[in-house]
Formats: sequence, structure tokens, C-alpha cells
Amino acid sequence: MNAHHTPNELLTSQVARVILDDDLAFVGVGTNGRAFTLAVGIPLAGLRLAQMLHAPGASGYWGNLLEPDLSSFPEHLKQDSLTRWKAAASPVDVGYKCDMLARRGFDVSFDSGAQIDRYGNLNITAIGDYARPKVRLVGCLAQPEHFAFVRRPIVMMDLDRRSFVEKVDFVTSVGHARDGRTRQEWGLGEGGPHVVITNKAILDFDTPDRSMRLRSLHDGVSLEEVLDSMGFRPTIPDYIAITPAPTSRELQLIRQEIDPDRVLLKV
Amino acid sequence: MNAHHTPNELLTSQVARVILDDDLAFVGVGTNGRAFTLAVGIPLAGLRLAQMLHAPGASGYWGNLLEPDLSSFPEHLKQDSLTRWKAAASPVDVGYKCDMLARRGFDVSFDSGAQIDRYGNLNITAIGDYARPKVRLVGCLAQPEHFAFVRRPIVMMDLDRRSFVEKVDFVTSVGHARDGRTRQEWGLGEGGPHVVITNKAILDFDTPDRSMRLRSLHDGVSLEEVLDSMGFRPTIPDYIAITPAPTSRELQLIRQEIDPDRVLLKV
Amino acid sequence: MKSKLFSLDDALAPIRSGSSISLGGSLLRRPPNAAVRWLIKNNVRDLTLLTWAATTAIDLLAAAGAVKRYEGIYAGLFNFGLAPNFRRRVQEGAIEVRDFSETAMVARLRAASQGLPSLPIKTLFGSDIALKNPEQIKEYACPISGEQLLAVAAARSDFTILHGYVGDEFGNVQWPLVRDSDDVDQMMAAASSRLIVTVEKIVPHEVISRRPALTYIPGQMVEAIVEIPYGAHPAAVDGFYDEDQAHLEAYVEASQTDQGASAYLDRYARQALDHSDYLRLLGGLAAVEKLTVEREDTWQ
Amino acid sequence: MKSKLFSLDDALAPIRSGSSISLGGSLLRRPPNAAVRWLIKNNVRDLTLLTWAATTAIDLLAAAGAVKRYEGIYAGLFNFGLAPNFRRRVQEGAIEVRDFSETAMVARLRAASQGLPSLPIKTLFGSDIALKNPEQIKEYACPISGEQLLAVAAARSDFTILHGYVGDEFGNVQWPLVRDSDDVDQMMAAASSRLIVTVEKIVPHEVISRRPALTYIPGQMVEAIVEIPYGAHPAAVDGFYDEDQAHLEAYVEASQTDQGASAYLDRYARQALDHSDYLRLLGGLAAVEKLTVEREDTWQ
Repeated sequence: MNAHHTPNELLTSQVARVILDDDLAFVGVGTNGRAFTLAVGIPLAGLRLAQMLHAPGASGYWGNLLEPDLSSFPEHLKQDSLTRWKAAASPVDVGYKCDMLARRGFDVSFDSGAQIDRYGNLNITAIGDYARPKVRLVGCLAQPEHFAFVRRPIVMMDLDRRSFVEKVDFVTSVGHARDGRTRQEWGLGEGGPHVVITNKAILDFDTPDRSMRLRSLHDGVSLEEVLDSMGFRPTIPDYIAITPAPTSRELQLIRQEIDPDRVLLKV
Repeated sequence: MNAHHTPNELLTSQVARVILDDDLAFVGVGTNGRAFTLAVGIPLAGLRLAQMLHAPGASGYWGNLLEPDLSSFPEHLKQDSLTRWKAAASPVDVGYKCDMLARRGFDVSFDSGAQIDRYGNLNITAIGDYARPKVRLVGCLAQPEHFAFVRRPIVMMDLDRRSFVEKVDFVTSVGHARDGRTRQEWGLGEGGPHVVITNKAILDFDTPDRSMRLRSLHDGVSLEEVLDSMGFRPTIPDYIAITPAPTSRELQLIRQEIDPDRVLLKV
Repeated sequence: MKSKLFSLDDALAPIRSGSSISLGGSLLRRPPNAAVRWLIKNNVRDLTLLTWAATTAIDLLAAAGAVKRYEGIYAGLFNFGLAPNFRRRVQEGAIEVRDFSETAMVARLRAASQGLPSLPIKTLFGSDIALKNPEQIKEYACPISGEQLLAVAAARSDFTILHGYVGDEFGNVQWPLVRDSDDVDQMMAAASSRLIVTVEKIVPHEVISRRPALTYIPGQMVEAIVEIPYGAHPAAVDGFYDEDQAHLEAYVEASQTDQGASAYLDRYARQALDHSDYLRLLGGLAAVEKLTVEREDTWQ
Repeated sequence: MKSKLFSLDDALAPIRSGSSISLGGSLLRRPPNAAVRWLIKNNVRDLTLLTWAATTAIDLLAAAGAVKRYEGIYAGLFNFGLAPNFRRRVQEGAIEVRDFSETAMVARLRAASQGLPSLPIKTLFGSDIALKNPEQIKEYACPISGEQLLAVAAARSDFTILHGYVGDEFGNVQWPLVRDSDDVDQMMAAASSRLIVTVEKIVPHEVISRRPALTYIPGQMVEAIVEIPYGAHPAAVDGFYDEDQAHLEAYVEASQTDQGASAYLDRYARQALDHSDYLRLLGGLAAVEKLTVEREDTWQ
């Protein structure tokens, strides 16, 4: 065990451990700052770490690229770096990825949003009234597809009372239940959010009613601090685990091979 | 008027006259012998002739090629000639052409079959019982689409009692009416076969019930000869026109520019 | 074949206020921004916009107050944050929004390209995207399997405007071998009613017809093609030039207020005489050529 | 990534009699004929075949009496006439036929690739194709517009076999820049459950990853990839070699009778030890290399 790790290294190691051999994981390309680190940087670093350790057959669909070469990463992502990125395939149009999603071709996806509730319903569309919102967000992208069709969607969000709410203002992506109806009753099959990786704790949906449950606290974070950062109370297990620290092997790979220039785990 | 023309030159001139400026015409690639001349050779020559005379904006979709260069034609069509053919576009898959058909992107198509009836129902699938046919034919290709969606499908068939029948054994492509129901009653919109260009006469469907009508006899062919070659009696107009002969300009273009080596109008 | 080569003025003249327009491009790749500036300069308003991942094009039109309704999967500025003007107008209630997820928007475009009124998806059950839009998303039982499906309405629009790489005078538009994904322009072209394409460069037809597999927009579908170098600026054309980071940052800064956005539009869209004048305002070709990337294509 | 490179024996071993198989290629382009000869040699029978424009592959399997049911848009020998063995078996009532028009088959493949039980078309109203197949083609009213549509059932199969140009050991298959249309192989790959691809040549992954836009079958979808040069013989691979006219004419001649077809199969499929032996029977590489065409691609 190596206690000297950054919070982002901890999350990277956690992401890697969710990825199984032969998984195909969808990662987006957009955003900047902390949102980039959560939605792109940590997922790519975690996927690469999993590939190097226990999941040699795992691969990614990053933006428009299937099985991109993740061996190095430019400091600034401009269009031309994406244009020339090496990959196994760059499908001709976005319908290809949509079809892969709809036929359940993905095992893992990474999703974030402005709001999430206890059943994992996610809002990336609008805060407040939909027709005249307090904050208009980006829309929905393929996040409804991720929650509808991907086997194990991973939610990446920093804990915050404004984000972890009792009821989201707009259900962009349906989680495990909504308005008293389960996702099956709503017409959806297997799937829905699998785990929620935050800056303070890991949460999952391993409860009888598939509502959010605290899985582990990051080292040094108290239960009170987590509950204070949430607008609803998740199920708390009798024994609260501590999120396992990254191993020294994991840290060595992250620091020396995967992200030596701290491009992925920047902020 | 130039009386010294071959039957195929006459048909080529007739095809050209059906093609209007800015038409997009679908032409197939398959078959050999006389079937090739009827389905591919005469249509391509006629399209090219129309382009050179009255329809500079007309273009073709030939096999997989959109707006192919029709300025020359190899003696033998092997795969590599198709692979390297110059064209405005070679869409990535056949779904592209299917979508163009279904959204009514084509003005003209060329179709032939083993059997056609008085309402223009066409059979290219099987003679006799469908489950255990006397003659199994090729299937259906996109001929049902041509009759369903193309504005003016042109049928190219030599007259023969076995081909022009009272009732086709299998309706591959629905014409103007079937079993007492019009194409509109069957659920189809505008379209259906526009004209039937044969070796002895031109027929169309300009009748109140959209059944086949004799439009003109080729020079030197008698009405009796035509009727003897048909298994049903088409509507006969009071005055029977003679199919206009190719003009000398048309013949000059066909012979000197379009098909000097008689590859298209071979048999 | 007949020439379809027009000036931007002539190509866009048929577009009236109140039209619906599908706008091509995705994120910071190939939004038809020169055409968008023309619409703003010519005071075309009350537009219904259908888009994929829209950025600069929709935000400029929103800044001009020209957007009545939006239907799409994303409106933001990619790694430059939210779309400031679009966001402000939506929050004011000035733009009616219909959100669609990616499979839904793809199904809508494919339906239009197949001449169908709708196509089915299985995605949006229980989502507010469907619940708040019962006119365009309706449930039915598959007649083959009995499964419940959602039919989404075809994405039809009066006009479609795309910005492409190179084309010929007949409207055939090609992409380079080394490119990013097309995302959605080919689909939008197939779904279009009246299609106007601006391209970086017009090349001879002989150059196009040598490589027919590279044509992604056949001239058959095109009403007008216009040569507009740097026509996606300040966004990028993959394989040609990168996004203009400094310009985009200044745009975001100006767009913090209505006044700032309006001053930006006055300068770059309304007072600029035409696209050449726009390039002159940016510092001329020498300035934009700094954005150029190494090219690797078959037309050179 | 893990290697998916197998021998033909290992790649095809899972295919049992009674399976349904989608066979790729169109007309005389890229039918997976080496794989077909393997199926015949190994006495795999009672097959349900889903095809696009099928020629040599289906006729060889019909000659072997291995086809129970066929679903497709065309079965013939292109410019070599009707498919003699397929035709004879259908006329004997030995093959159950389900014909589909092109939009119908495309909709069926797309439905499978989109995880949907069906997709709609507007083509087949009133056609015997629909009237004689009420299980796979059913009418319904569009819930958006009220128009009548026909739902066609997804084209699902146990296995899909395609023959491609070049690939890497991870199963990524690319086409050349100068090629004929793919027709249907990319769609079939996307619709597949278990996909086996034979290719003309295996190249290093580094060659593939330089040009990701040329990959039309991502290795993700591939269960096994096998290197089989001249794997479509006697048909063609566009950009690689032409169809073998003399061989095809001899095949048609032999196939005028059951005995002749059987003798052909004995010689070229059953007694040939493997694909190398097949090439030896043709006269060796020197003989087939005469079919080679000038190549123009990015892998050399």
C-alpha cells in the first residue's frame, strides 16, 4: 500500500478495477477543466491501467475512434490531434456508434451530469423548468443510450448537495426507477448506472430497490462529510469500507507510463 | 428520316426520348447476351444519347456508380473495369441506393422480367408454383422498389406470348392494379410502369384503368404480329402510330460517339 | 451535368425568415459558419434549427435572436464551455427546445432519408425527452415481435446547410482519406429537401471522378455549392485547419452580455461586407493560414 | 487487444449442420468461397442462408445439398446466367425460399444491427413477396403519421461469414481506397452474432491504425480472422483479382447435371486437402496470379 497518492490517482485505480477483461468502454471527448478530468482524463487513464494489468482485451471507443492508441496524449487536444489519432477504426458516421449502443455492444460507459438522484436518474439537460430553465445545459448526447443499453455505466461526479438531489429537475437518462416505476416497468431492459465514483466516496446500487448505497469512503473522508455533500441519504452499510488505495504498481504505471505529463489527471 | 437503322438503334432512340432533362435514371449491371443488351446496353446508350441531345442534366446510377462516365465502354465487363470506373460517386453501401429509391430520388428505371401482365405486374422470381417452381428465376433485386417509387419505370422486354401473359405466376413488382385492386388501394403511391419498349412495338398504360395500350408499331411490324406475340390483348387505339425512326443525328451519335464498337448494342 | 456553382448570396437567397434549417457539422468540426454569418447579416429570423452537436453556428444565430426553435442532441461550445448566447435565450424562454438523444436524432435523419414518416428506437422509455415531446415520440407495439418501441418523427426541414472539404462545380463533395468522423453531414444530406453546401475549395470534376468512393455528398442532392475558404472559422475543418482558440475565447468573453455579443456580431457578421471582408477583419489570409494543418489528401 | 487469428479449420469448427449463416459478398465480388468449400468438405448441412446478391457461394452449397432455406434478394450467376444448382434444388422443392426486395433486406440487416425486432419499409404492398411471407412482413400504422407501413423482421443468424481485403490479427478489416461498392458486408458485420472473416492478407496492426477511416469491419465484432489468399475464387475481389472466367464457364457446364456438379465438388471441395491444395489444383499460384489486377492501396 502506498498512501502517497493524489485523489485523481485513487479514482483512476477505482475505474481500472471496474473494467473487466474484454470490456468495451465508451469515453467521450468534450469539455475542459475538472469536467474533462472526470469525463475523459480519469476514464482513459483507468482504461489504460486496466489494459496493462488485468484486462489486456479491454478496449475503448473514444469520441469517434474505436480502439484508439492510448500510449500517449498531447497536452492540448485540438481538432488535428483527433484527426490524426491512431486507432483500429474510425467509423464513417455517428450512426455506427448509435447502432453499437442500441444492440448492446458496450460493456462500460462514463457519464456525468448536473444532477443525479437516489435511483440514478441523471440530468444533463436543464435545471429548473424545462421550457424556461434556470440553467440550460448541453442537451442529452448519448447518455440516455448509455443508461438504456450499456451493461455497467460508471458515473463520474464530484459529491455536492446541488448535484446529488432527491429529485432531478429533468430525467435525461433513466436510472433504476422513476416516479415509483422500475426501469423494467418503464420499458427498459437490463442496465442502468452501475457505480458512482466521486471525489469522496464510491456509491453503487446494490440494494433491493436498486437505490444508491454507500460502498466505501475514501481514506480520510468521514461519513458525515459525505452525507453533508448529498441531498438525499443513501443506504449506509453496517460496516463502512475504505476505498482501497492504489497499489504501488498502479501508481508506477500511472505516473511513469500512462500520464507522465499529467495531461489526463490535470485538475 | 433515315430508314437504315437496326432494331436496337430504334429502341435506343426511343429510350432517349423518354428521358427528360435533369432525370436521374437507374440502370443495372448484370446478365449477358440479349438480356444485357435490353437491361444495360440500350438503356446506357439511350441515356447517353439523351444527355447529348435534349437532356444535358440527365444522369445515371449504374450498378453502384452515381453519374458514371459513359464516354467509353470496355468490350468485356469484368470486375476490375467496374472497380476503376470514373463516376461522381460510389456510395459506400447499397443501403444508400435503397434509401434514394425509397425517398423517390429516381425519375427513371429500366426493368425486365420473365412475365408481365396487362396492368404491368412483373415477375422475375418464379414460373409456376412458388414453393416448387417450374423455373426458378433470380429473385427480385430492387425491381419492387422501382415500380413502387420511381416516377417513370421503363420496361424493356422482347414481345413473346410466354412473357406477356394474362396473369403472372408471381407478382414481384406491383404495377397499376392487381386482383381488382388499384395500386393506391394496395397501399402504393404514384408510379408504376410508364412505358414498355419491345422489339416490335411500344406500349404504355395511358388508359382509364391503367391497363396496357399499344402506343406504336415499329416500322414493318403488323398489328397481328404484335397480338400474336402477346398472351392478352392490349387496348388498341383507333389510329395506330408507327414508332418514329431514329433521326440521322441520333444515328450518327450512336454509331460514331456512343457505341462505335457495338459493345452496348451487340445482340 | 449542369453547374451548381453559386455565390453565397445567390445560394442562400431562397432562405426566408420562418424557415426550418438543418445545420451540419459536429462540435468544432465543419459548422457552416460563413453561411450562418450571411443569414445574420441578411436578418433572416424565426428559424427552426435541426442540428447534431451544435456549437458556434447555433450560438451565433441565438446571439442574433434568429432562433425560434431548436431540435438536437447538444448545444454547447465543446471545450470552451456552455453556449453562452443559446443558453441565455433558452433561459429567457425565447427559444423553444426539443431535445433528442443520439439514437433518436439518427433515427429521425434516417427516416427522412428513407422517405419514411418515422423510425423506431428503444432508448427513451421513461425519459423526459420522450415524456415532454408526445408529438414527435410515440409508443407502439412491434407487429413482428410484440415488443414496445418508440417511433420518432422524421427530421424534415426546408433547407440543409453543410460545410464540406472540397467539391466540384456539379456539387459532388469529397472528404479526405485522413479525416475525423463525418458524424452526421452525410445523413443530413440524404435527409435534405433543399441542400446548400459551402466547401473549402472547388476542384475540377476530373479530380473527383478519379476517386468516387470519397464522395460523401453526391451533386445529385445539391441545389447549390459555394467556395468559401475557411468557411467554418472560428471552428475547424478536420484535415484543413484547426479551431481558432484565441478568437473563440474572445467570442466567449464578448458573449457574457447581450451587448458584447451584439458588438461581436456587428463587427464580424453585420458590418463585414462578405466572407473576404470577414477574413480581412481577422487579419487576412496570413492570419488564418496559421491555423492550417498538414494536409494529406488525394486532390493535391 | 487479443489475437483473433485462426486457421480456417479452427475458425469454422463451431458451425454445425442446421445453423443459419449470413454469407457476404455481392454478385461476383467477395463471396467467401474458401469457407464455403470448407463447409462442403466437412459435410455441414441443413443450412439457412441469408444473402444479398448471391452467386457462387450459394450455388456451391446448393450443389452439395447443404441448403435447407434461403432468404435473399438474388441468387444467380451474374453474367454467367442463372445459378444452375440452386435453381435445380428450388425446382425440386428441396430449398425453402423467402425472397426479399432490396429495401426489405437492407431494413432487415439494419434492424439486426440496431438491436431492433423489425424496421419499416413502404415497398412491398401488394407484392407476393409480402403476401406469401406474413410471418416476416406485417402491416402496421405509423404512430406518428397514421400511414400504413410494413414491418420486416430483423435478419438474425447464428453465424456470418465474410471475405475481405486485408486485416490485422485483431480482426480489423480494411478496404482499399479504389474499390467497388461494399454493397452489404459492413451491414452484415454490424448485424452479426458470431462473425468469421477471411481476408486476402494479414498486415501489421500499425498499418491498419494509420488509416482508421478505411476499417469497415472493426475487430471488436470479429470472432475469428483467417488469411486466405484468393479466398473468393472463382469469383473476384475488387482491387485484387478478377473473376476466373474459364473456371466459371467450366463450372456452369459441369453443373448442367447433378453428376457433373458432384464431380466438380469432389475435385475442388471434398478431395482438396485445404485451400493451398485447392490453389494447386487450379495450377498453383502462377495460374491464379494471372487474375491479379493492378493494385492501388495504402498498405503496400
